[in-house]
Parts: sequence; structure tokens; C-alpha cells
Amino acid sequence: MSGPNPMRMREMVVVREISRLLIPFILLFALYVQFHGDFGPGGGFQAGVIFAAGLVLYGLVYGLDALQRAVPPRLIEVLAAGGVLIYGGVGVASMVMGGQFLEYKIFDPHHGEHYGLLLIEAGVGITVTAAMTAIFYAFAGRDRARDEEAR
Amino acid sequence: MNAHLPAIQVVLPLLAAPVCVLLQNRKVVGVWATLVAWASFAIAITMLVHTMEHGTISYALGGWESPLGIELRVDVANAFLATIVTGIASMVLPYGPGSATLAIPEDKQYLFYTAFLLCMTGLLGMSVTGDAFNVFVFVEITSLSSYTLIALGKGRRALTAAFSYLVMGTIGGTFILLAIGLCYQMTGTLNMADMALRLQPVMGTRTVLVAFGFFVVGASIKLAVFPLHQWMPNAYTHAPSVVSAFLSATATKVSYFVLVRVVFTIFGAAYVFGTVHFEWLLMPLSIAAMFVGSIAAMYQTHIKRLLAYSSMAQIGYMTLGLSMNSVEGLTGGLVHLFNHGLMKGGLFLVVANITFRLNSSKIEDMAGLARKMPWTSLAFAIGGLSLIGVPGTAGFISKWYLVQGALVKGQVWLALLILMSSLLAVGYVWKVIEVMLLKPPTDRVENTKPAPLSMIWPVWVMIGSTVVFGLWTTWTGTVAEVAAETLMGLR
Amino acid sequence: MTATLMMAAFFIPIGVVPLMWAARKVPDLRDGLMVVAGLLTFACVVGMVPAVAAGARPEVVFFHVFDGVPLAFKLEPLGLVYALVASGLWVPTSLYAFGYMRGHGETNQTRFFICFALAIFAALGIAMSANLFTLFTFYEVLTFSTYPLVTHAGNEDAKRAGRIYLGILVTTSVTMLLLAVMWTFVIAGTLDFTVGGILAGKVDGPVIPILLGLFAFGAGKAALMPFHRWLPNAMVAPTPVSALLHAVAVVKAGVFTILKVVIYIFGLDLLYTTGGSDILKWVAAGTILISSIVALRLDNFKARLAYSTISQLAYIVLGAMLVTPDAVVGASMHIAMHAMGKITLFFVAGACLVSVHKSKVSELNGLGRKMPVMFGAFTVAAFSIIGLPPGGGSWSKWFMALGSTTQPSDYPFVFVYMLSSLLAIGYLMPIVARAFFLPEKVDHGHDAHHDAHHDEGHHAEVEPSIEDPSLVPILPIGESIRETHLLMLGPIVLTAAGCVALFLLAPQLEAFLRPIVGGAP
Amino acid sequence: MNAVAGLWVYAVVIVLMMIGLYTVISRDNLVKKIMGLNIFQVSVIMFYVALGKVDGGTAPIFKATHGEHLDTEVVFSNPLPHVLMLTAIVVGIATTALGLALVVRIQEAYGTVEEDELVRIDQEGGA
Repeated sequence: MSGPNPMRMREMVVVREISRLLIPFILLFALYVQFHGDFGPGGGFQAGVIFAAGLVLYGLVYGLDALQRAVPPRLIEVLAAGGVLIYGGVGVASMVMGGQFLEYKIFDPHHGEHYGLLLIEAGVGITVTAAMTAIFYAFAGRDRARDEEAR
Repeated sequence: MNAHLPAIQVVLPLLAAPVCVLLQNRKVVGVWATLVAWASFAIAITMLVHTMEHGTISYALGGWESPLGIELRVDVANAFLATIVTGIASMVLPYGPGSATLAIPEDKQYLFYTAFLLCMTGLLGMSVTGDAFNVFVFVEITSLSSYTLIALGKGRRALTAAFSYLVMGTIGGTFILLAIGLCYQMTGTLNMADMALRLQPVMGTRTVLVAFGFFVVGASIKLAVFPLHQWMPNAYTHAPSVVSAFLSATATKVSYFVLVRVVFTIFGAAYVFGTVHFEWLLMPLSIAAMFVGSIAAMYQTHIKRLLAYSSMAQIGYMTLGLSMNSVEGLTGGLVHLFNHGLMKGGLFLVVANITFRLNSSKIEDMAGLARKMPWTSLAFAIGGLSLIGVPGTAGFISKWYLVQGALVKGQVWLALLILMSSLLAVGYVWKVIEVMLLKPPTDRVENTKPAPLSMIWPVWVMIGSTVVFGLWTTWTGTVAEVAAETLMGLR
Repeated sequence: MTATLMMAAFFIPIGVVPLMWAARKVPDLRDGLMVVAGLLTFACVVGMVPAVAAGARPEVVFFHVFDGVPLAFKLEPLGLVYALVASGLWVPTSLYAFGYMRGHGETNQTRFFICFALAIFAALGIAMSANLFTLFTFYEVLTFSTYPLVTHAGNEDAKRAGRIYLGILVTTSVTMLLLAVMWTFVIAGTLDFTVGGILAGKVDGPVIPILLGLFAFGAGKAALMPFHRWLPNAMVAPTPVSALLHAVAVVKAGVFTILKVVIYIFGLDLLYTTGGSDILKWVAAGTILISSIVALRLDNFKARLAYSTISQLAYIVLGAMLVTPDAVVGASMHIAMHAMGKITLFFVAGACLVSVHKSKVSELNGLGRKMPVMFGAFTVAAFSIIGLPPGGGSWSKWFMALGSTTQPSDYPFVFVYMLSSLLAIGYLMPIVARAFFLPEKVDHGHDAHHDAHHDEGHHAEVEPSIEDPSLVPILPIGESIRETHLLMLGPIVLTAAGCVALFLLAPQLEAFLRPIVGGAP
Repeated sequence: MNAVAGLWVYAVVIVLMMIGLYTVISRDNLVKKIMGLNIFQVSVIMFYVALGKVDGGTAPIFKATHGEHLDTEVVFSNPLPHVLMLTAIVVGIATTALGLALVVRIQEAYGTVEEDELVRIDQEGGA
């Protein structure tokens, strides 16, 4: 017995309505943390977790199916992979342009660090979001996955 | 281009792993991963040649020079290790998971390759990095992916084996992390070379001693030094054979290298052997491992378990070489690291062939197998001879250096112990060979047929190379000697 | 040119292996290939004799395995003699083996003959090795390639014998021989066989006897007591194996190693002046006498021959340990003499087993009159082993005895040699006497057959005996004379003739071997 | 006195570490083992955090001073150990997730997550 029971959740109107209100702000806050990572506390790790928390909350309240309709498991896999590729891609790009691996200065002498960092953090954020969501999927959807295996 | 090789070495498998997820198709992913492994192998060899000729390559990640930035530092020893890891990977990957040995459905098998490439990334990262914290990160990348790989084995015991490895491994990893913290506290740097320099004035403090202790215990758990080996036999037994082949041939080897780095690069031989007398701890433990492992191997009824205990004994040889604190000893340890990787990897692949056909890894089920699977059995015999250390096989070369190391120090008793423990290998190897060669075939064997060619050639490449490197030692003996001298600061 | 011949002799036995594997479905072709390979190898080895006699020492270096330790081959008279023995007896043994194996309907013949060829390859490698490392390598190859031969029967007895065989040979070679080799390397910095030795001036005191002891006992194939147990046990193997490997290649590899070490590693002078071999002389002398006495008491034909072998091997070890030029030359000659004699005896033992199902000495009564040619050959060979003319063994024994008269402390060993000859008469001549002079036992046929089988169990001697029409007598000279199969009789006569030939050629052999102890070529 | 008082953080670290290790060793329940592992890891993270903290130090972020010289009087905490712990936390999460996933699978395969029962089942079940 794992995962939320959608039937009981459906009756909890307060939770449902508050979540509906809060989730956009959680996601927005995640983006704030994400893009201010190079000026203040924050960055891809934290933002990713917050973003995933928003998704998980959605899943808990509205059910796994609803969440997976919005964010299919395969998309999560692709995002997890894509984030790493963005990160590595920046490094490789800097190498191709003649610098060391992850040497952002190469892109632009003045703002290179900034751009480079933004991209890197974007990659990290995407991967962390995807990874946290994937963990949620794995645990919450375990019963279903086992039924499929059994079949 | 050569200057970028250290970074590419790590980044290539790192980026190839997510690509596996994107590609998804099992066969395409298999080919892709193999190509990546081969490319990495080519890179490693290039680096090895380069370092042999021109010396150390230092690479400042992100253009931040050491000691501020993260430095990738490749000398002969590192390149040697990277060559081993990638070489084994390029033999194991074409072999594939061998559809019957995995517990996950075929449409999910791309995740196997992903985990495999990540594991390789971690191992290569540990091999090339010059930064202490990086070591921890890569240790954990390796560990996490190897827990996954082990848990993929058929049968539920793979799960418990992976779990106990996870517990032990995490404790080991955290110990390493703690040790790094203590060293950072004393020195304010994470660059290993810089750390070694700055540790010198504070060598006498208790903090450094504690840091050394945590380092050694942490690395020893990963390396499965007796008596911290308990996780290993189960893990290797229940993991898919291919994974056992890869991990036994590389993971413990890289951990050994971490230990060697800690001893010689960070703390220095003068401190480790002169002040702490680490050899008083390590040498008895190594000898105990050599004997306990071999004797335990003799009593096993499952061939994979037998090989796992044999690994424990063989790790004893490596740590013994380290504890000798001499160029000969360390050369022996490093050569054995290479040779044992080849032969144990080869032997586990042989076992993979056998279990693929027989669907059993019990020794008694292999009666008369020599008649039905002659090439596979012959490969096992040669690999076994190499474990014993028969001249003409790679195992002999390692034994030669180790015994020489003991004799040069005038420790004839130690030489004798090494030779006697290698005799025990005859016991457990012959136990299997006798069953394969002399017992009348069982029904199960009668109904089997030889393994497909695609599964035989990687085995023979590995086993064949144990013979090649048993006679032609320019690449192993000489390189290991240079590596040992580099590590000991004589070069 | 000589070097080319040397490499040819080295590579032919291993080169024929894949061919034999390819021809595994066609037994005649496979066996024919082996005979051709044997003849070619022997021709190559013989072809080298004139050059080596003239003082040439051809050398081939393959590559360096460790610094200063190459895998290399170099020919000198002693090695050439061993090579001649190994390759020369390969052909007769192959012929004998075809008769024996097919007659017995043995399984896995391809594996058997391939391992056979590998063993010869290893023996030639030992014979021509230029340093201790190369020698040790092939020594171990020989051990492992003969294991499948010893355990060929595949039953429990064979398995047990195989364990003892491997156990003793590997244990001694790894813990003692390898240790000695490495110790030598650490002391001398080289392992090359050098005239005059490489250890002179580098060791003294108790290290010399300890090191020599490690070599002598470490070469477990020499079956020096107390490491002799494998030899009688290995007699469970098919007779051709016993014959070639346990009278020729394997055991001679052991004594050859000891001779090589004494001559080219320690050097005779070092041992002579320091007395480093004194203890081992007595060990060897003890082995000679004890094993001869054991042989006297044994009824099993092959087991008696096995203990005789142990005794004869100890002759050679004793000769080497005496470290006088005469004794060493005598010991070297004895490698050839004993090989030729003992192989004949084993052939006869195997033929008795296959043709008339007799495996015990006490059952041989009157057989000589039925099979005069075979037992005539046996008598000649027995003379050689005992050391009587016209057997070649008389010469080698003469030189070894002569070598023990150099210093007074060695005089006892003259008596050891003489006494052991008497004992040899004691264990070999009764066989001849029974065969020719005692009346045949009355109740033959099926009962005797059964008995033989029953008793074999006790002596780890189980050979399937199939009544094969091709094996029944083929020389119907008279009603009572029924010799064994020609494929077996031929080699027996050939090797017996070889004993006589060696007797006649002994002076040439001695002159050929003299240079190894510093004499003029 | 000051020295001892200043070291209280390390005492906390050691106590936490021991609690964690003891839990891992003594508990049979696999979930509790993972909890122990977490506590153990957290102790090391605390150690690092304490390492970087400088008395009276602020967050190591430079104020924008428009080209003037930086104020050298401001005391910063050492950011490096804290940043490192970001990685260590991620590693911890990954380990926990993987460990729990294994526990779920073990529960499914064996019907229990008590180690002593697992051992018993394995011994009885043979392979």
C-alpha cells in the first residue's frame, strides 16, 4: 500500500483548493531561485527540488494519473538526460571554442561567466527536477509497475 | 588536442550515459555504449603513451588554475589505471548483459547501459582527478551506479546483496568524506598535491592521524581489504555475470589506486611507513586475506562465489605489494592490479557463458563440460592457471615482482608465504577443472551446446591477453614500474 | 643454420597441434601427422649434433620478459642430449601408443595425442632453454600438459593420482624451485646458464646448501625422496604415457634441471670447494637404496619399474652432487642410457597388460618362451639398467663411480653404486628368470584375466581390456610362439637395439659431453 | 575553557555519528538502517558546515561597490565547505532513494524487511 489514495483526497476540498492556488507560486518561486542563483543564495539544485516539490504536491492532491498526464514519465527521463547534456554541452562548447572544459570566459569576455553559469544551472535545475519527480514516480507508481511486470 | 584528453576521458562516458536514455532502443544503445567504451580506450592509451613520453598532463577545469580550481592530473599511474578501466569496459560491453542474466524487461535494458557508463565515468574520474573532493564525488558516482548494476541480477538475493553493499559502501564513502574534511581543516586546500605540501608542517597532529585513519578505512571498505570484505562475495555472486566481470576487474582496482594515492601522494611514505607504521597493520591483513580468501574459495560450491573469494585473496597480493613500501612491491601491486583485472574479468565472462547455457553456476552442474563447451572450458583453464601464477601467464608476472620485492628486502619468509598462498589457488582452480574435465557429463550438460561465437570472442580476447601479458611485459611491467616510481616520488 | 634447426625443432611439436586438432575426425591422418612431426623434430635435433660437437652454441632470444631475463634458447651438449632423448623416443612411443590406444579403444584420443605433443614441446623447451626462467616456464608447461595424460582414464583412481601428481609437482616447483630461481636472480642479477656458474663469489656459508636444496627438492620431477610419491601414483596413466613421460620426458626434466643448475648456476668449483652438496649426496644415496629395496618387494610390474626409476634418477642426482667432472659427465650420459632402457621395460609391461592381461610380476611365468622376442628385448634393457654390458647403462655407471673416487669422503658412494646394481639385479632379473625358465601356470584364460583385474584395483592400475582381434599374436613361428601386436613389438625391439647402440657409442657420447665440465670439445 | 566550549560542535558531530553508526549496526529493520545511514551522513555534513563557519562572518557575497576597493574589514564565512556539502547532500538523497527502492523490492520479494528474517529465508531457501 503506497501512494496517495485519490478517493480520499477528492473529499478534502480545502487541501485541493489551497494547492491549486499555491502550486503556481511554488513553481514561480522555483524559477526565481533558479535564475538568481548567480547573485544570491540559490541555484539549480535548490530550484530543482522546489519545482519538483510543486509537481509532487500536484501528484499527491490530484493523483498520480493526473500528474503523469501533465508530465509523462518518458518526458521525465528525457529531461533528466537532457539536463546533463546541457551541462556537458556547455563544457564541450567551451572546449570547442578553444578554452578549457567549462571555461565560460571563452564565450564572452565580460558576460561569459554569467551566461555560462545560467546555462549550467538551467541544466542542473532540469535534471534535479526530473530526478526528484522520477523518484516520486518510482515509489508512487510501484504497485502499478509491479502489476505490469506480473502480467 | 592531447591537452584536453583528461577532461574528454571523463566527459565522454558522462555525456554518453544520458544519450543512452534518449536512444532507448536496446540494440542501438548497446552499439553506442560499446563505441563509447572503445573511444575511451583509445583516449586512455593515447594518454598513457603521452605521459610515458612527456610526463604529467595537468588540466585546469574551467580555466581555474590549481590549487584554486579543480585539477585533473594525469601521470603514468593514472593513465595506466584509466587504460585498465576502459580496456575492460570495451571487452565487457560488446558482450552485453546477456539477455538471460538481467532481472529487468528488455525494453528497460537501456538503463543498464546508462548505469554502466555512469559507473565507468566514476571510475575514470577517480583515476584522473587531482582533487580530493572530486575523489569523493566520483567514488559515490561509481558506488551508486554499481549498487544499481548489482541489484539487476536475477534472483532476489541480488537485492539483499546490493543493499548490504550499499550500507557498507556508504559508510566507506562517508569516511572518505570525513577524512577529506579533516585534511581540509588542516590545510585549507583540496588539491591533493597542494594538500601533501601543506600537510608537512602539521604531520604530527592528531587530526592528521585521524584523517589518515578514516581515509584508510574508507578506501579499504571499497577495496574489500580483509576483514572489511563481507559485502563482496555476495555482491559478485548475485550480480549479473557481466557486472561481476566489470566490477571485479575495475572497481576494487580503482579503490586500490585511491588507497595508494592516499598513502604515497597525500600523506607520503615517510609518514605512513615511518611514523604510523601502516605496514604493521596492512601486511598481516594482506597475508590473512591471501590465505583466508583462498581457503574459503576452496569450499565454495558456486563458481561465482569461488571467484569472489579468490578476488579477496588476490586483493591481498595487491595490498601486500603496497605494504612493502618498495618500488618492486608497488610495481607488483600495480601489475597485479592490471593482470588480475584481465584474468578475473575473463573468468567471470567465462562463467557468464557457462551460466548462459547451463542456467546454473553450481560447480557440480558443470561435470564433463570440457567436452560440450571445449573453448569456454579451455579459457577457464588458462584463466585459472593465471590465477595460480603459472609462468607464461599474467599471474606469474605479478608474483615475480612481489616475490622479488620480498627477497630484495631479505624477507625470505614473506616470499615463501606468497608462493604458498598461490598454491592454494591450485586447490580451488583445480577443483573446477577436475569436474569439467573428468566427471561424466550430467544430463544438463549433455543437452547443452557451445556458447555462441559472439560470447566467446570477448572471453578469448581477455584470456588471450593474460597469456600475451604473461610473456610480453613492456606495457605492464615497465609501465607499472614507471608508475610505481612516479607514485613514490622517485621520478 | 643451427639456430634455424633449433627453432624448427622447437616449433614443430607445437605447430602440429592445430593440425591434429583439425584432423580430429580422421584418426589415421591425425596420427600420421604426429609421426611425421616426430620424425621431422628428431631430424632437426640430429642435424644440430655436428655443429654443437664442433663447439657451436646457437642462441635465440625471443624477448625480454623482465629486465635482464629474456625468454631465450641456447643449445649446449647436455641440453642436446636431452633433446635427442625426448625427440628420438617420441616416434617409437607414438607408434606404440597407436597400437595401445586403439587396441584399448580409448576415448578422447585427440586430446591425448595433443597433450602428448605439447609435452614433447615443453621437454624440448626445457632442453634448449638459455636461462632458468625459460627452463622454469617450460617445466610448468610440462606439468600441466601431462596432467590430462595422467588422468586419462577419468575414474576415481586417475583423479586421485592426478591430484597427487599435480599436488606434489606444483607444490615443490612453486614453493621451492621458483623461490630458488628468484633468490638466485636477486643474488646474481641474472639467470643465464653460464659455463662456470653465476653464483661463484656471490654466496657463501649456509646459503649454498639451502639454495641447492631448494633446487634439488624443488625439481620435484626428479622424484628425490621424500617427494617421490607422485611417480608410482602416476603409473595409473596409460602405458605409453608412463613410458615416454615417466621414463623419459618428465622425470628427466627434473634431473636435467638439477644438472643444469649444478653445472651452469653454481658451477662445479663452487660446490666442490665449499662442500655445499654434501648433505644432498646422502639424500640421493638414501633414495637410491631405499627405492631399490622397495622395488624388490613390489609385485605389480609397473610399480616395480616406477620405483626402479626413482632409484635410477637418484643416480643422476648423486652424480650431479658429487660435482666431479667424471661423475657429472656420467650423470649426463645416464639421462640417455636410462631413458632408452626404461622405456623398453615399460613398453614390455604395457604389452603384457594389453596382450595377455598380466600386470603382476608373479604372473609372468613362462611368458618368455611364448614371446621370446619381446622378453629378449626386455633382458637387454634390463642389463642396461643394471649396468651390465651390452647395455649402455654400464658406461654411465662406470663414470659416475669413477667420479666418486676423487676424494676420500666420497668413497662410500662407490659402494652405493655397486650395491644398487646388485639390488637392480634383484628386482629385474627375477622377471627374466620367471619368463624364460619357470613353467607356465596351468589355469590360464578367463580366470587369470579376472584375477588380473581384481588385483589391479589395489595398485591403482585399471586399464580396460578389450579382446581386440587386431591384438592377437602375429608372429606364428611355432605353435607356442605368439608375439604381441607389431605396432608394439616394433618399438620394443627398436629401443632395445638402442640400448646396445648406446653401449657402442658411449665413448663418442662422453667426448661430446666433456665440454660441459670444461673439457676440450 | 574557551577552546572546549568552541569545540562543542564537534561533540555534536561525534554524538550524531555514533548514533547513526549504531543504528546501522544494531537495527534489523532495513528502513531503520537507512535512517541510521542518513544520520551518519548528516553528522559529516554538520562537520563541514561548522568547518566553514567563521565567528561573526557573513554570507560571502560581495556588495556591489561600483569599482571601488572592496571592504576588507568584512568577515566572510568560508563558502567552500558549504558548497561541497551541496554535493554531499545530493549524494545522500541518491543513496537514500536507491536504498529505499531496494527495500521496496526486498519487501516484495521476501515479504519482510527484517534482516534476521531475510537471512533465515535465504538459508532455508538455498539458492
